[in-house]
Amino acid sequence: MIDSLYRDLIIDHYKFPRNFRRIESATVVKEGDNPLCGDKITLYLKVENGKVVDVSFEGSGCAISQASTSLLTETVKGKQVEEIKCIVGEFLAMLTEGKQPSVDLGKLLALEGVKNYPMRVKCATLGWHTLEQALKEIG
Amino acid sequence: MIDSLYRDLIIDHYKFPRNFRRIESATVVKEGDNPLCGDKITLYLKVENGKVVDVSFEGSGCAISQASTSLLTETVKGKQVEEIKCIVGEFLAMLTEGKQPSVDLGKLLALEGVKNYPMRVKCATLGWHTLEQALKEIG
Amino acid sequence: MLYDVYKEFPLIYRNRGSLVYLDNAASTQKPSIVIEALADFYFESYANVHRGIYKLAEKATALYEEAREKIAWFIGGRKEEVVFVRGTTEGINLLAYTLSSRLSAGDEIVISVMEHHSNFVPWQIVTSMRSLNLKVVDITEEGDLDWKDFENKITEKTKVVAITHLSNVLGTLNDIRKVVEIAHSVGAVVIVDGAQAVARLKVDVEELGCDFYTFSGHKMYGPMGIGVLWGRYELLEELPPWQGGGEMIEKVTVYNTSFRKPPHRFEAGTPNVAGAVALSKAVDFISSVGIDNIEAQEDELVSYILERFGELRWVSVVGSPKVRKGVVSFTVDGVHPHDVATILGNDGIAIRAGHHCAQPLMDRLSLSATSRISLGCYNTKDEIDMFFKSLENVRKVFA
Amino acid sequence: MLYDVYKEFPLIYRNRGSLVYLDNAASTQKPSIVIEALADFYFESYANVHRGIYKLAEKATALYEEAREKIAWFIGGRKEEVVFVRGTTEGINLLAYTLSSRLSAGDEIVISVMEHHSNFVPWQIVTSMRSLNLKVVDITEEGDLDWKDFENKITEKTKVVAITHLSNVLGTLNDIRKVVEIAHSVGAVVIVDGAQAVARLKVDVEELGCDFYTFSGHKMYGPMGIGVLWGRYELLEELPPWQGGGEMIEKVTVYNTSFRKPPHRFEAGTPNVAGAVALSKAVDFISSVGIDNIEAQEDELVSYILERFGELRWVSVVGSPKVRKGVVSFTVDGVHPHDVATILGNDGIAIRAGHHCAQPLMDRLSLSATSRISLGCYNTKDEIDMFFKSLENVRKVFA
Ligand SMILES: Cc1ncc(COP(=O)(O)O)c(C=O)c1O
Ligand SMILES: Cc1ncc(COP(=O)(O)O)c(C=O)c1O
Repeated sequence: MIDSLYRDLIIDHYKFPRNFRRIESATVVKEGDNPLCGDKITLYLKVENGKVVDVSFEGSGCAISQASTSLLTETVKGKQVEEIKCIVGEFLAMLTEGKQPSVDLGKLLALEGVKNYPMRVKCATLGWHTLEQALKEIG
Repeated sequence: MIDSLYRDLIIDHYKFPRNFRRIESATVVKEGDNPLCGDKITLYLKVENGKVVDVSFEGSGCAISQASTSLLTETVKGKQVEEIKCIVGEFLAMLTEGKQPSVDLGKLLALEGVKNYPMRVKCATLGWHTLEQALKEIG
Repeated sequence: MLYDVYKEFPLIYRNRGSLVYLDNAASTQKPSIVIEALADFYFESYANVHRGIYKLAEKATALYEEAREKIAWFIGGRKEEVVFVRGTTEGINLLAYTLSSRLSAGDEIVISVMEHHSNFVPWQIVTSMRSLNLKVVDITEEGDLDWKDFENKITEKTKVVAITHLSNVLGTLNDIRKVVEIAHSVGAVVIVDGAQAVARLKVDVEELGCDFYTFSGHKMYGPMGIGVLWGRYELLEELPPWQGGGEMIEKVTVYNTSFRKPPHRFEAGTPNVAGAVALSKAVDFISSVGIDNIEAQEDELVSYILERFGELRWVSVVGSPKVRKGVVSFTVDGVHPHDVATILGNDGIAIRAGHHCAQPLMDRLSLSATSRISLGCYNTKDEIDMFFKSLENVRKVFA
Repeated sequence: MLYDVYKEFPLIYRNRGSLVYLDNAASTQKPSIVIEALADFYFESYANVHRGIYKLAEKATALYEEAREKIAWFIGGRKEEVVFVRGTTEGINLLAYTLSSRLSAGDEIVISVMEHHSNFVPWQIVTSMRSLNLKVVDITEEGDLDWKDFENKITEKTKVVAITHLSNVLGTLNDIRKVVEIAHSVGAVVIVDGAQAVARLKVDVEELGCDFYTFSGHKMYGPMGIGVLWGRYELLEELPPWQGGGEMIEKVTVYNTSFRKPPHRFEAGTPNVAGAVALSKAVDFISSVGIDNIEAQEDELVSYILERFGELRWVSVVGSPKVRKGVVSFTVDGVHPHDVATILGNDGIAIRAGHHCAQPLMDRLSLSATSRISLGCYNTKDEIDMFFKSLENVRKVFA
């Protein structure tokens, strides 16, 4: 069962986080944290004409929070803001309400196992809630 | 069993309290109350040459507290302070520690049944604790 | 009539015939499902809540939060508006300390003379600490709130009105909607002491319109050591914390702390999870019997009690409020209430005698004490008859 | 070794093999006699206490006061010095509010950086309310109190010193007699947070010489919702009341109230009688096993744990205090403590991970979190072996 949580892909993204850097010319920079467990991230988004042309993050915390955010950056890069909003909604619904996603979440499905660990759901959603806030800011 | 508490003598002393009056020329006047249950008494003692020559009380409250104080006045009148102290000790020990009295408490034995009603012991001892305080004051 | 409810209460059932329990305003007995829920929690699911990353802790946390939800449902509030406290007393103290910290000298707090000490003393403490004015609304001769006096006492300076829903001495059911209307007209918040109401009639905080509502588990067939403070979320959010400790913080540094949102802000330290879980079973119990059925039965018994008392010239019933629920105080001519209770107690009839933690009311009524019958859902007409039979003994002893 | 004690704990016994409970610093499991005492109280003796004039109320009152006596005996205090509270957190809050009300701006409160939030946040709240100074004593690299810093921080203005007996993160046992000696030399009162100590070693308040000692029932094999504040009678007598309500008053008039003597002055409202009675059974349990035996067994297991950790290069134990009791925090290289706890939890090993309500200590240690093993009397060497076996899984997952 533990393997359904710590899939190889998660461990890989934890050890080798993708897009782990600052973007100096970011359109929006957003911080997120789970004060109760200490996970922290900073998300950088560069948006042009309604499209996320670059995205990155920095942060520290558990494998789930960091890998989830790393996967997030891979997922959203190059996508339209509207499409991203949809993915965020589907992803959060999958983890917090146990809903079957209606779009193909691809690699993100590797995080589905988190829903069986209620105390860890917040770790997996941290980056995504931060992204939600960031997208709100750019309107 | 209830008859062992409300003996005829108790009811009689409640309805017709003895020495229920003020003593204007009292040597010592002492008030006592059980704030938790509202029983109140004022004890008047007139002492001459180490002897209680007159004693009386005023007050209000339950049958036990009033009858016990009424009996008290009957008991101590005309007695030496030292002898009274001994009676007070024996009486309180009988009710609070369940001790057999080593002197003859006479009518006061009518109050022995109170010891089976722990919530009422304070009623029966109110007058006696007040007397104790009063005797301390005259030294 | 709820003839068989008593069977669900082991202590009542087993002692049937030798015990008539009529001291429900002090505390109610517990149905099996409450006692068993308590034991089961310790047997099956025990762990501390919050932040434990293992199955038992997850289970305990889920049970605790489900209990909160159940209680919110029971009183018509929202889950995040339900703060677990020890009981009514703690609920009122929490409000007295936190609300008063926002007030200025000269501001007024209005209570009524029929309040229980728990809705008197905390206000006395904080008003004297902060130079606030405590104003006490009178009652009518019948034992209802004196509305004229109430309107007079409410001014632009009134910031808090704290009133009992149901008097534990007079049985008076206060019209909370009217209280709210008057208090809100000057912008005061309304706190309702629901200790006696919540197990006797349907309580819906939205319908009442009050701002805070607090009650004790042990008076509603639940366990001791747990109670509820409900508050409107916007108001709870504005209140500072009271007790500090674990669970209520967001981030602590050596000299500074940020606090969590309600309800957690007000639940410092390890909560009484077992108590909360068992309390939610008490809610299940009440719901399964039907609070309206309980109310109807208690109403019927109250009428019967008043009728029987009416036949006895040597007994006076205290107060005759417009709406009376579940509680009847009385005095016996020439016999002190403690003696009444002792003699009844000796016959296995458990009633309460004394000031009922309402000394200001006693003073107002010029009484030092009363005897009191208070009903629970398991009481029956037979038991009332046993009470009256024993009351004759009181008479005999003091004949 | 206390081989068979685990049989008295139904939850532990039934789950043997599939659950290794090593989160005892958060809360301990309960022996049958405690759970049964709780249920029995509700089944057999239930009533509210104080002033009920019938058999059940007399019985409940007697049980409550006997529980107080038993607890006084357990810690070497006097019955009238034992105040029942919800837990350690409430005990410290009560002291923070009442003691600080007697202090003047500029007076100092001294705590240590290893305190639990419950011994941090209340002092932050009251010091900021009353312009007092909060001073925080540092620890040494090993995790002991820094005595030099302690002596420096204590001045003539120090009025209160509040220190944990046993750290819930480092396992450090503090030398309370030494704390008392230094604090008393400037006339400060000493409060000891005994939450972690009281189930792990013999506590005798007279021997310690402290002025207040507080602890939680649920961490010493007792139920939730009940705890103890012990204080020297002369000091309790001087303190004003904190919460107001029933049971703590002597006489209430509309505008004025006189209060009862301790301990009742500090017990407003209906107390958790069932909790107190069951807690006294936890004392019976501890006494029958022998607190010295529990200490010896936990000491032995701690040594074994440290030895095993010593063999693992990828694990760091947090702190190496001079005297350690029952608690070992650690970190695994490259793996976050929450991930450690999740993987162990999946194997049925219940440990805690996080800041353990000690964020200032975490900051001091430059850690955001640790994993923590904490022992109870029922833990065995086999269980420790199971823990270490599961710890290898952590390594494998993150290989
Ligand atoms: C050292 C210490 N102090 C105080 C507390 C708080 O105890 P409670 O949550 O029972 O009030 C704890 C437990 O969490 C603790 O470990
Ligand atoms: C009307 C009323 N308010 C408050 C209380 C206090 O409740 P508790 O003692 O459970 O805090 C009581 C019960 O004694 C009561 O009857």
